[in-house]
Amino acid sequence: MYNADKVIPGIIILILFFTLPIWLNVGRLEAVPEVELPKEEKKCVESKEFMRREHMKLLDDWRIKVLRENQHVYLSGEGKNFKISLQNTCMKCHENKEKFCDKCHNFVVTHPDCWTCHIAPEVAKKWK
Amino acid sequence: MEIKRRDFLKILGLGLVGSITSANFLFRREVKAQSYIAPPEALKAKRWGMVIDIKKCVNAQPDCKLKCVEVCHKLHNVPSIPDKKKEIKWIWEDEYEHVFPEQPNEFVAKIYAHKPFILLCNQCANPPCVRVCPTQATFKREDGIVMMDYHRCIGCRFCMAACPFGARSFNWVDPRPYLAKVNPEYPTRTKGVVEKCTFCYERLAVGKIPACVESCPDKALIFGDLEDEHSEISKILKERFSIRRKAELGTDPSVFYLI
Amino acid sequence: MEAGISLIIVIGLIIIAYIGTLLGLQVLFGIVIPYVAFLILVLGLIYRVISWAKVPQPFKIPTTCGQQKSLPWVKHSRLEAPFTTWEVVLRMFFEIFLFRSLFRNLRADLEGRRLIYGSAKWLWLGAILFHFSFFIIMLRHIRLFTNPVPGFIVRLDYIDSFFHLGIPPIYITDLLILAGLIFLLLRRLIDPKVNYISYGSDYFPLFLILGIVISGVLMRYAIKVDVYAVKQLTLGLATFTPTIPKAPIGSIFYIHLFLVSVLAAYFPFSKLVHMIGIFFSPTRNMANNNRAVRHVNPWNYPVKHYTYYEYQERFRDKMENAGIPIDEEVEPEKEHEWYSLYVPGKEPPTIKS
Amino acid sequence: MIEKALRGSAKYWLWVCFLLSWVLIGFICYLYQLKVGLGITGMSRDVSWGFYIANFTFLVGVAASAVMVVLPYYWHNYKEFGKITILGEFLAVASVAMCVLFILVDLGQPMRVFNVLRYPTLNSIMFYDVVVLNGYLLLNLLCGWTVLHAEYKGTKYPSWLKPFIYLAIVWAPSIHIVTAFLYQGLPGRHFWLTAIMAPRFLASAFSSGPALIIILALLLKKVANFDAGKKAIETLSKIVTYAFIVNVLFFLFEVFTAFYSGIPGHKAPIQYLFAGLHGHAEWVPTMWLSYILAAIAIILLVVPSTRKNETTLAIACIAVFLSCWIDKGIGLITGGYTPTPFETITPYRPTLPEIGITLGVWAVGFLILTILYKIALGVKESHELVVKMKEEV
Amino acid sequence: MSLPKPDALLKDVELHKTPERHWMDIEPELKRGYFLSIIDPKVLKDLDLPSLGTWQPYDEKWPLPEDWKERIKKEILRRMETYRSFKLFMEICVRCGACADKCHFFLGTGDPKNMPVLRAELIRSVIKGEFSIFGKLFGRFAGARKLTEEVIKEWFYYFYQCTECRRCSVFCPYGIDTAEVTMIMREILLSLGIATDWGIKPVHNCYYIGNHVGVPPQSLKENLEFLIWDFEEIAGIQIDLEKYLNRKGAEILYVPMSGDYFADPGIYTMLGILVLFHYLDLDVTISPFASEGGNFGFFNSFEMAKRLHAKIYEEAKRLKVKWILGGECGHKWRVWHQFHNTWFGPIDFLEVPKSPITGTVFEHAKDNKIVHICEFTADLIAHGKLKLDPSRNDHLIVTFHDSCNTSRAMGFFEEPRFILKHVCNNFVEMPENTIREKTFCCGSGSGLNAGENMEIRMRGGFPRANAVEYVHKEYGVNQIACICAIDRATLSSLMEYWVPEVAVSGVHELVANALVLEGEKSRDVDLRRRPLKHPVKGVD
Repeated sequence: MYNADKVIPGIIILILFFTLPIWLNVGRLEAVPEVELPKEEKKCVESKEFMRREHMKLLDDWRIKVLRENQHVYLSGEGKNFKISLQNTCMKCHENKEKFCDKCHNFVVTHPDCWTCHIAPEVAKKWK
Repeated sequence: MEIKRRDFLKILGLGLVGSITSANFLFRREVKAQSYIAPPEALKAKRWGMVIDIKKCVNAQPDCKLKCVEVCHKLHNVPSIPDKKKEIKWIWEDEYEHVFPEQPNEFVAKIYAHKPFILLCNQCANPPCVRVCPTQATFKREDGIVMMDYHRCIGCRFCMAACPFGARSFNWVDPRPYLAKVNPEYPTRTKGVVEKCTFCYERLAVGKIPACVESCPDKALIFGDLEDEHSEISKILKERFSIRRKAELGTDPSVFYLI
Repeated sequence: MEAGISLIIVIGLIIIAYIGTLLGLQVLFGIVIPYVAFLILVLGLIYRVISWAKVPQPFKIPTTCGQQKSLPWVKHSRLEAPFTTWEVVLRMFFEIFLFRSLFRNLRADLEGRRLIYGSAKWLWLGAILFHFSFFIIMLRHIRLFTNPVPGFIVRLDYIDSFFHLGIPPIYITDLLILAGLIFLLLRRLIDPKVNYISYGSDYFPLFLILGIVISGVLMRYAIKVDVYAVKQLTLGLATFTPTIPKAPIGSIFYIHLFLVSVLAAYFPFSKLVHMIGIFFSPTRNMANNNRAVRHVNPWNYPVKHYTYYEYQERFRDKMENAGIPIDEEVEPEKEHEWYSLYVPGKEPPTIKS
Repeated sequence: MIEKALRGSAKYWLWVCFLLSWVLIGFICYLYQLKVGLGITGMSRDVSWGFYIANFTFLVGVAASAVMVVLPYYWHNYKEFGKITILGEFLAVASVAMCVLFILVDLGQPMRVFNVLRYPTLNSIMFYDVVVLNGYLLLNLLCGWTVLHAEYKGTKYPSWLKPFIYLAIVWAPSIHIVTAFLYQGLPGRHFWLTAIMAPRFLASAFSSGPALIIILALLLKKVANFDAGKKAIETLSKIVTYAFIVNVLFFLFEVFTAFYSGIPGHKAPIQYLFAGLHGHAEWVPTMWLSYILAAIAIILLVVPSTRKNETTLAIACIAVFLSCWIDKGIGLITGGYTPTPFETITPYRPTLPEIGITLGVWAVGFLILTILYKIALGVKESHELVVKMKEEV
Repeated sequence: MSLPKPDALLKDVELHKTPERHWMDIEPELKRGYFLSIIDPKVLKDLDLPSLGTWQPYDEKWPLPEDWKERIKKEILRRMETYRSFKLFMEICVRCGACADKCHFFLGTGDPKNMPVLRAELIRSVIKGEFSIFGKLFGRFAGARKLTEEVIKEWFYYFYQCTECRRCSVFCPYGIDTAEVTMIMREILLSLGIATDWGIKPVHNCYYIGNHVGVPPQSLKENLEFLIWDFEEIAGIQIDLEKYLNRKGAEILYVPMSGDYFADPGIYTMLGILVLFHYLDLDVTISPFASEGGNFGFFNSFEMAKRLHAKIYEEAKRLKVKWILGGECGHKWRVWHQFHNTWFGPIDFLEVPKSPITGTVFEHAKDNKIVHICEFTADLIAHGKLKLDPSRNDHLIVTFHDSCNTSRAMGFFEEPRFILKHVCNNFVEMPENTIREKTFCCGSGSGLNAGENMEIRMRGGFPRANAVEYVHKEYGVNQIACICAIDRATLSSLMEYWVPEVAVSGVHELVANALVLEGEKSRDVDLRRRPLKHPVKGVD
């Protein structure tokens, strides 16, 4: 092999680059977080699968309906009625944002900006 | 070359159409019977309006200590920012000459000199703020309420320039540090959006009248449907003389002052 | 034609992945194939690197695009005719990260009897858009392979989704890479010259990457998947504890992952190795200091040549008559060892590195 | 062609670095604003637009003024403007870019800026302003760049460009008329509610813009060895003269209307700006400075000998530029918001970070301008093939 | 020469249209005027090179040996194992098309196979088709094809329509250098015995006589004497030729090019250099044996290039000089600059070049000990060692042609320009996209400057001529200076065809024109007896 002085470091850099995630995990890897589900309620407004995929879309639809169309009640796929409100409906069951929302959102890195306006239950509690 | 390319485009087109249709077929989402309704207990009107009985109000003020303002701001998490320039107000008081500057009337002024008048968004029927908003973040509902969609507001403040009543406030900074107490049932606002009174649309939805009206111990605020002849508000307006702020600007305010 | 076939192949790949998930082959498409593809990618690239490194570069042949370093008062163009290693590194940096040579591009037109040269930087722009977006998107995907996600990835993700367009907010690089890819594709289709030189193997990676991007974009904005489950899978892959999460993930994810795997496996054996190859390009990675620093060719071999002695003997009379000095000291050269590529039995020793 | 901006003298790079350092300062200030909110500015509940929008309004005018060189050249085939046209077009590009940036930094929620396009609102003048401004930016970039590229190639510009050039000419006034409509259509802002706002905007634009082009042309003559032509400068200075006189006249008409009618609402802003009201006189010296500069400019411009003298012409143009900037920038915005709807006065003064961001945006604009001009002059230079002997040792 | 008129020549050139058929389906049509004839086998034999006997390219069937395929494949593989450049260039091209319209042959013919990418594809496709599994599997879809006799014809046709100018390499994002590919492909063709008459004859001459044109030592001397007599008649100054020829122990070995003592207008450059030597009284010698700096071997194979170049190395040794000075030549400088000390180094019997006049040490040439005459002269001018009167060139409006090899393989731009700026008052550059690293080849480099392929030469030279035509029309340019011997020969015919009003010269002809010599007599003509604008007042 020629130019080994440059090629071998190059190969090492190449390998390091492609295996970057492994190195970034070294010494700091944490277990996959489990979200804290409501204790009393077993069923969300829609199925678990649906909610996991589409909850943001649903919340966005809710906002439009309430704010812009004055429709304050959601009729779920199972025919149940829910008052549309993040703070007063969702968070009544999921009573801790940090243990529910943030766990997952931090895990997959999404930056929803709900909580700059909406008040998480634990934040409301701590308010002087 | 030409023919070849045309052939190719055909294939490409077919491929694209094919893949799109197949994608639709393959990934069709489970259809859900979702629907939205307005709650039956909601209050409905063709045009919501408010009357402020100035005499009652002025006379009662030494005792009521502007309960309407306190209740509204507390309920809606309106911060109290000490810097006047960055203030946020949904409902507040000011003197006659500032409330009706276009009607300088020495004599009226004498009666009401330095007496507090209640101010809030006029919920105009012809609102300039709605006209100028570039994103429909401010819009007029069917029931006449001029609504704010804080999720859509880009913070351009064109509405503030357009509003002749100074009814709109802008969140120059994050309001939360200025909130002593918080109503956990209602959100705050984020920095960089405009806000104002919305006639308690969230209370109307559950069959309640606006908080300021409800809280006034002297019933100086009357709320109702202006287009319903039998409503209390229509009757009063038919009976008594009322004025509106800067009516000459043609914005057609829905807030009336009984003199 | 080639483009059509490439498209059909990519569609075929999509169908394979889809059928695979329908048949419940999640383990195959979610774990086995990605691992194999990744292994092929890394080993393949190393193989490629070594295959190039094993071949010597016999001569120092930089292409100089600017003034050489010569007399002290002549302004030397450090980037265009690098003299030192450091200058070469700079030149390579600009070449690899900013596509400097493409930036120079021109377009020639024949107008009557006049040749005119126009500036032609669209290719540069398209290439920059595509490559940089691709790079950032790759970095962003680290969020799915690390836990906790490093701060700089979180920040990158935040900046990339700065504009709140849609739920979740659209990534700027998603738009840019689509713009870049579509430009590169259209250029291949529409520009007669580029169309003429394009093979199926030129369209295939374009369609493949386009397929990856579109499936990725769809997954984020239209056909939503359970990102939590996705990350369970991807993090499992990165930590060598692969599992298929209990919560089902939509087929679109497996299609995306399969296309990525195909790209990874295809990468080292296609023109896409230009990513590594550029580092080896002798016209760019060598210094223009030939006259100052000798370059050694490992297979340099002695050649047969005519000697002055033979020459002088041949022309001795003529030279003497013409009054050209004759060199009496010169002696006939003893038989010197020489090789030739062209004479049987005299071939130069084979090169072994 | 862009590569021409990447090669330059030490002075050129020094200037670029200077601008870049201001861009950086502005950017840091902006990050601060992004973090804290617009509260870092001097704006208030009552004066809810300030320095940013003031500069925006002024720069729309500068942008629109490109038409003053483009129109005579393309429409009337006025050959003298041949060399200066590209300066006008690129000035428009830089100005509109600054306008867009000023709007962006003025937004409370810049990340949502695309909402304007997602929810196009035909009743909002702001929507039209976004459309015309960006359209104008693209038109000028297209026309300027294509014509320059043709020059680079040594050919005539392609014929498909003609309609775009004419469109750009018609488009130019529209950007300023629409911007005037932003203001003049608002009820309850006496100072703005005037039909003469649009013409006033145009008059100030057609004086301040060409004045800047003259200044730039004279500057380029000094630093870049580029001569726009004596005739071109003369014609342009006449345009400045007439437009500026009209601009001042329009203001005087406003003064007449307000004070002869005696309507308090109409008088109040002018009183506040020029004499002070209710004990507030924050902007009185600045406004008078504007009109003193205007007077100086008019004298220098009207007298032929001073108009033709490059030094006095430059002074006059600087005076015009500054006078318009104060009058149309600060004067217009604070005048519109003062007195408030409650007939009170809330004074406005820009804060340091606000000024920092503003300077940053101006620096971006000048950087764009520098780069575009460098390219334009570079292309022109590349056709000058005679090598001049220079002592190089 | 049955060449069409200039305006008619380009009628069929379409730069933005491509043929209907796939390029692999288009068999090469060997057009007369585009290719060179095949060399006599005897000459090949003299040089120990393989031969296919007596035949010509237009013969229906080429006399390829039975095992030709195996031999070609072996030769390709051998080069894939010895040239990283070749291996890499075969593997990383993405066909982005940036090079397409950069080649002067493409611009002059519109033939897509003259796009550098397709030219390389001619071999790349065979490598894929013969050696790669992917290529064998997917065939044309992957850009692969089989090796056939037609392919060999195509190679011969198109690799002799490349002048190894490296312009494409400047624009290629990976620096793929078609010159490298062409050189290797010509080697591979040569390994079968396919070589051109015009390419090999000069090699033979150079090998056995000392220079391409086959000027024997006595004629070399006569030619130079003639030049000197002529100069004496014009300027009244006698140059002593004796001390420059084959003298041992001189400080410097000067290596000229045969073109410079063989034909107009090169001879004036040679004269210019002799005048300069005389002016400086330089301790320099010229070897008749190494009287050729240029290297036609380079156009046939690397090995042949080395075989020819060896004599310069040997002569420097024999003559016991301190360093070597090279004349104005193009590809010679490619060889000297990029290959010389790789082949023969370390060259420790010479000293680091140092100008005896100014004392300047040429640090950048410290290892291979070779200095370009323009570097040498520019240094003299910079130190004020030459008394120059640029007005003596006032009858000329000069432009400068950058030669491909000095430009793109050496980075040689400023030195000749510096000289020109000092020796003439009227210096005009050609348009920026046709000079310096973007310069266009004369169209006849790399052994193509024959008479039989005049059409392709005129087409290939068109971009260069077109730029000259532009400055001729706009600025009245009437002289094009260059620093390449092939240029001086080929640009003359190119100009004659495209822009007849423009003459060709070397830089040092202009230097000598402007040089104020001690004891010169009055004259009103320049070195080539063209009337001067301002007659020179001498000391007569």
